[in-house]
Amino acid sequence: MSQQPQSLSIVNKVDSPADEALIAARKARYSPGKSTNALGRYLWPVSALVLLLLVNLFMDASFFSISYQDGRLYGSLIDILNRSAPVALLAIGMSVVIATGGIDLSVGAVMAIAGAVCAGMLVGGNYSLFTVICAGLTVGIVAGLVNGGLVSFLGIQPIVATLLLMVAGRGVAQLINQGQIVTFQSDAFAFIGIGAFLGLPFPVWLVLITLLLSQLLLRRTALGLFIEAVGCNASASRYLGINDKGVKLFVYGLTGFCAAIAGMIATADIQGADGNNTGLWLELDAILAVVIGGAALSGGRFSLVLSVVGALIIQTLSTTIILSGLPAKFNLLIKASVVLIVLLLQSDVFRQHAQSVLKGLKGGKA
Amino acid sequence: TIGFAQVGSESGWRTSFSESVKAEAKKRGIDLKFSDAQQKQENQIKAVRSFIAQGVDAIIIAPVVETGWKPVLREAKRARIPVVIVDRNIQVGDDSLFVTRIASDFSEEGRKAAQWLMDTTQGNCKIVELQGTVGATAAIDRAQGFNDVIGKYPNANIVRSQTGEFTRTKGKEVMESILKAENGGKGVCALWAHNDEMALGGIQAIKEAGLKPGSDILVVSVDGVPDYFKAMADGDANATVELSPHLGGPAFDVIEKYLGGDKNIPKLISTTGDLFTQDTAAAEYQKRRLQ
Amino acid sequence: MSTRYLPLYVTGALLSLLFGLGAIQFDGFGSMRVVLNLFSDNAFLMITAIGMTLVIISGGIDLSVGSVIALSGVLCGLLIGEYGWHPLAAFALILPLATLFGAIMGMWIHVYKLQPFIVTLAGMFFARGLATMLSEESIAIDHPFYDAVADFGFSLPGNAWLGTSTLLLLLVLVVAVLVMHYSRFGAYVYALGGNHQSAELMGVPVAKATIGIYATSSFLAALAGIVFTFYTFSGYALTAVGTELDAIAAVVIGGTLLTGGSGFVVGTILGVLMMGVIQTYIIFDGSLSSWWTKIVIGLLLFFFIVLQKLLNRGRVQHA
Amino acid sequence: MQESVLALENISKTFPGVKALQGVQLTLRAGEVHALLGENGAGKSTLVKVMTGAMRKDEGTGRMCFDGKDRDFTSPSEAQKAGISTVYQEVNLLPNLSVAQNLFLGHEPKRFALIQHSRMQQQARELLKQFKLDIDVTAPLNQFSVAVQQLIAIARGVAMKAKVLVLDEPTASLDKDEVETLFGVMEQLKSEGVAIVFISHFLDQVYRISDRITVLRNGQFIGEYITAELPRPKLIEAMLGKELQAMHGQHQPGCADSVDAPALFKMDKVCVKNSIENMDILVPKGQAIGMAGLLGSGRTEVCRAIFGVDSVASGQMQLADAPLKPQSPAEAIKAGVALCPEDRKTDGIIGPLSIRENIALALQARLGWWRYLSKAKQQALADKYIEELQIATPDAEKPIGQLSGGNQQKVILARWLATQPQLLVLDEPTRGIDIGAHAEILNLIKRLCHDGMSLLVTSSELEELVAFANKVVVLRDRRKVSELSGEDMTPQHIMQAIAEA
Ligand SMILES: Nc1ncnc2c1ncn2[C@@H]1O[C@H](COP(=O)(O)OP(=O)(O)OP(=O)(O)O)[C@@H](O)[C@H]1O
Ligand SMILES: Nc1ncnc2c1ncn2[C@@H]1O[C@H](COP(=O)(O)OP(=O)(O)OP(=O)(O)O)[C@@H](O)[C@H]1O
Ligand SMILES: [Mg+2]
Ligand SMILES: [Mg+2]
Repeated sequence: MSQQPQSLSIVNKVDSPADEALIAARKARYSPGKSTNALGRYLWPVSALVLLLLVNLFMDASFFSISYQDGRLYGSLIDILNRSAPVALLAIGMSVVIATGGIDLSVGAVMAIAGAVCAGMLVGGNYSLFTVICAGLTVGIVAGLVNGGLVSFLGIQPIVATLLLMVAGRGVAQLINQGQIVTFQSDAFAFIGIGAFLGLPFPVWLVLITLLLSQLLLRRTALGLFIEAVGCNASASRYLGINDKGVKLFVYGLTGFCAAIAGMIATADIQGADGNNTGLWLELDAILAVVIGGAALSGGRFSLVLSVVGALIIQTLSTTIILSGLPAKFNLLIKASVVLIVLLLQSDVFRQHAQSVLKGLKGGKA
Repeated sequence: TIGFAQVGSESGWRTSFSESVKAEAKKRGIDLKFSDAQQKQENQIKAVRSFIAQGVDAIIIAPVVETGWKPVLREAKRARIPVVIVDRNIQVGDDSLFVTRIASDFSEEGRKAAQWLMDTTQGNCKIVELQGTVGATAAIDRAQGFNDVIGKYPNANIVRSQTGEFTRTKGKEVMESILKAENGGKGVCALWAHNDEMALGGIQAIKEAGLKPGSDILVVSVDGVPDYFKAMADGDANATVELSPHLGGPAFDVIEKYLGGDKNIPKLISTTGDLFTQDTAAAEYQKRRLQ
Repeated sequence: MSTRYLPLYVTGALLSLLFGLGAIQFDGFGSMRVVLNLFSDNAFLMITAIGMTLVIISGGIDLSVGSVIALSGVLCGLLIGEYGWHPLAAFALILPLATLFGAIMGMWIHVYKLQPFIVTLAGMFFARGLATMLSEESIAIDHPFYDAVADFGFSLPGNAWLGTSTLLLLLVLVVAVLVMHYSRFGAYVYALGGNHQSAELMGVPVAKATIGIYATSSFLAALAGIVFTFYTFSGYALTAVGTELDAIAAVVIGGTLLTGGSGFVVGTILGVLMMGVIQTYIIFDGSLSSWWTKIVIGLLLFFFIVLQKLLNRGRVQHA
Repeated sequence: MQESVLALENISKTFPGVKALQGVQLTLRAGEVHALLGENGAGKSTLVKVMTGAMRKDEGTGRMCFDGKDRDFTSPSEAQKAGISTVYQEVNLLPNLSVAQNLFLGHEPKRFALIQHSRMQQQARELLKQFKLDIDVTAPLNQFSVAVQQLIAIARGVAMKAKVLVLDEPTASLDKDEVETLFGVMEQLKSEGVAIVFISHFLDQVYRISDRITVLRNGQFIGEYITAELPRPKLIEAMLGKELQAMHGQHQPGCADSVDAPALFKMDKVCVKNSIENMDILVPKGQAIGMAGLLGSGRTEVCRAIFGVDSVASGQMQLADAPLKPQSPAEAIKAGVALCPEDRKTDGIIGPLSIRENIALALQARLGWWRYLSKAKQQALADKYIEELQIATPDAEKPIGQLSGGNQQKVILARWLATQPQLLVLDEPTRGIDIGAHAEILNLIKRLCHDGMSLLVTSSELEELVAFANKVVVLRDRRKVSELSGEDMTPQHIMQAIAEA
């Protein structure tokens, strides 16, 4: 451990040589920088993703090949990016909600509502694309704020508050189009789901833009810090003067917004709004993505990027299962195993166990 | 008063079915108690038991699954309430538990679809299959019927099969991956989907992969929803086995007859629909859109 | 002291209110039969939810219960329906297996410090996956024992029937109340939910307790699966999809805090009844379309949860 | 020499970035009170946790011998079963359970395998009588103040009838009377042959009760001494590694004691529902006012009312000539009030966040979410206070939850200093702070006064209050009973005012 003279000189109470020795002894006990492990947080989720991709490469040699056709990139990797877009968007919103110690089960239903509203407007009348998109986003934000209001002002537990909208929301989505799957013809709107820009599918751009903007909004202002503070200790945050209710309202609003974008992608993708099935069970995938990204459901630290990595892992897994050609009835078993492996990789205790077992094996051989 | 225990509203077809039953009841002046089970059998059984407690005159069940009806049907019988099963089949040892079944035969649908495909391709076909929800009777039996037929043609086989969960979104997503895995779809001769919704999703995926659905890859499925007729009219799809959602009329007929004292009713009224192809699609689409 | 039970009284009162409303509005609603139907129709859910209450009070969650119900049903179907085992022999195999399954989840949660939500989510995928792998099709169970069980029970006035599942449920309930309030294990469950770290420092055997809690939950879920086979005489891999959410909702409506540490098993029963009455109410009405059904369920739940909140405001609050 | 019940040898414990313990030893003999002393962060609590199985020592180091056998506990429950009962630093009880349940968790009285609640409550009442606590044992624990909880935790430790009782800073939030009661109980146990480990930063208490002292410094064993043979300056030198400039006795108020200093804050007949009544308090600009009183006398509640945590039912408050009616802490902070709360664990630290963030947060909350303090600014702020308050940590990025108790307290203090409030309310600011830092904080309070800040400070240590306060307000039963200043302001007088019926 090297001692920097500057760090000693700022200790103004140093006056005798004995004191200097004392401070040196005290410093020797600490090794700065070791206590934080930012890299470690990224290491395991990312390696899990890489591992999964390699498995695919093993199964199909052309897996990584990307070609350029009719103005867009084409290949399995691009597909994974494209297909993971809705879950990634949901995961972005979900990670902030989870950071406050909450959870949002209604995102799938909000997707359906936003999709139904957009589709209904596209079929029903002459609205400009801009109006349609704004309406979709507004509906999502309003739904999110309703959740947020129930959680922060009425003090209803998040899982129940959002469960209400999860149940009722699908009803609303179906009500909008009287239970029918409405199909619309609008190339402009369809572009959201199937268009391409600079070679990449448009949904991928939407994820990137949302990620970038939320990252700016949360990390270039104090919002991110406030969210983490509220999630770690709501009572202490109140004593700090943080408006915890406002923070909660905001995170649910943001989640609603993200869910609305995801809903529009899903709707544009099939050029139809299916109130019952759009985003069905995606809330679980989104939560899974956030947790695979290493976040604690009890609230606290969050990382949007890691949540998106989590979404990519989930999608890669689905693609892998399809590519593997195994019968569909094995899907869930494979999913369960992979989730467990990813989780174990993240557990310090497990890694220690594994290490000592490995050591034992080596020792045994030697 | 008649109680109607419906499965849910998971697809456009199901919604048309519910609406048609309601419309029919209104026309006949029947007081219909409608219950939506949200795809859960336990909810459906609860609904039936509530109908019994309420003392309705008859009960119509569109079962979620084939098994599991014995106890509740016995309860209905004890309460002397006639039960008519519609849409799907049920398995109970004792025929006397219900008045009749007005059911379509899923494996027959699969057979019809397969037969059409084999006739069209002279039995030379690499097929990809979009299955329904894993474990659903419709999925299992349609696959069964289909496979029975193509088993007779040595040059026809299913090269990939994955579940699209009966939805358009999943259908599209899965089809995309399948096309990738099958060398961009070259060499695939047909797509066989367990329902129209998945087929419609699959059609979009085929288009986006730069192929022409309906000619590069044939598309055949089951249900006959308006959107699919449109796709057939546009040449994007080839064939579908219709599954009529208008089951309300026959069911009410039977009940009226039974309550009128006529107990001589066949135990099975089969309703398996016809196979439609592109030839009549445009006309059929017009007809259905107006309904 | 009495304020502790206020949430229970409030939920009970709201329940009676809704029931009264239904009884006034519909013929046959206010009958013993409907009341007992509520119990027998929801027996499997109540048994599951009792296990879930334990888990939630301990500060955890168990998402695997729905799948375990299905798995236990499919195993029943296979063993009894296909291989011709005697039902009791099948149960004697299934229940310990399920307990082991829960114990393993508990062990993972404790030893590897993984989050319950995610471990049990994996458990949910696993159990459902196993069930579909064993049999995609639903298997009918036809056995004299089942007929005997179905016929066993007591007839009550008003065309009501007190059957095996309700009796079993009541037994589970009594045992659960005793365990939660009069046993050391119960005290540990509350302790873990209050503050995990403190509990550990106070000498609660955390490993044993955690494993025990999840094992119990899985055991009860498997028991619920068996009760469900009595209900349908069949085993099917797709039964009870989403039941974990129903169970969680019931637990929370019954006044248990999802953050753990407080709640009552009896409250959970009231929670299930509340949801059951809402459902029955909608069925008796019978005029709602599919989508309005969902919306009205949501609205009614919302209405009662908010009322519950407001009525519970009277409790002394301490920061 | 007496037989040793518990002997620890060469114990080491390393956390990422910190060598918390390096080859420490400790020998406990039956029937003695053994004080474990050292600065904040010296490693006392860590040693206790390693000893009782709450943490594992570094692999391959040291050994522990208990009751004549080599033992290595893997969990607190194991240690408890073996006969070591521990009251950890920070109250570690269960807020959701009743007092009685907390006291007897894990060894409830049973009959026919069922817990007997009534007997348990009866026993709980008797047990608490020893500690002169007469409370409703069926009420949930979170209804009681930190001090009461602390007593309950101790009572629980005592009730286990163990061979070794470990008390980690049990007196940090207790008043003189409770401390005396506790000591009475400890003497009793001692005579029964129980070995007691006692950790405290109050040297008076150490000299009053302990037989032997083990001193740790920087995670290292410095020495074991017989209390009676170790003069106080020597002890301090052993703890700090240097002599402590005598600072007691030099009573120098931070600023002019002048009567005509303008009032900055005024509380006028303030009542809060279920709590304080008709409270009048006046804090002049640039002065420090102390608040004294017994447990539950309402000191914390006064602080909470000022800070907008509890809403004022009647009466007025004024800050700098403007009415102060905060509905939430946020509003109070905007008006220029800061409160360093009593319950550090639940209302103070944000455990998983870093020291840097914990320090910056209050200022950031005051600035609003939009005006973000850049990381560099936060860093500078944190570094400044880490150095000024001598917070023992490898760097500012360490999560505050991993600091030693005293260092956490310093961080919380730093957080509020950073907001530069007009009125700084400190509720037990020196709880768990070592003597070196204690002196620093008292000096700091004086300096803040001198710089024109006004302070309202609660403390259970009367010597400390008179050392810096311009005036001491005495509370009893949630009312103000007396105000002392100048010559009258001595610990004796304050005690009198508190006790007078
Ligand atoms: N869980 C932990 N992770 C990392 N470092 C820790 C952890 N617990 C304690 N430390 C570090 O170990 C050192 C010793 O801490 P400890 O709590 O034992 O001090 P202490 O002597 O009890 O101080 P105090 O008088 O303030 O309570 C401190 O530097 C602290 O930051
Ligand atoms: N000895 C006691 N007996 C019963 N209740 C008590 C006792 N001490 C405190 N309480 C409860 O704790 C609550 C908090 O008291 P509060 O913290 O305001 O007191 P305080 O004067 O700040 O004392 P301290 O800070 O020393 O605990 C009070 O409302 C009271 O109900
Ligand atoms: Mg300590
Ligand atoms: Mg206080």
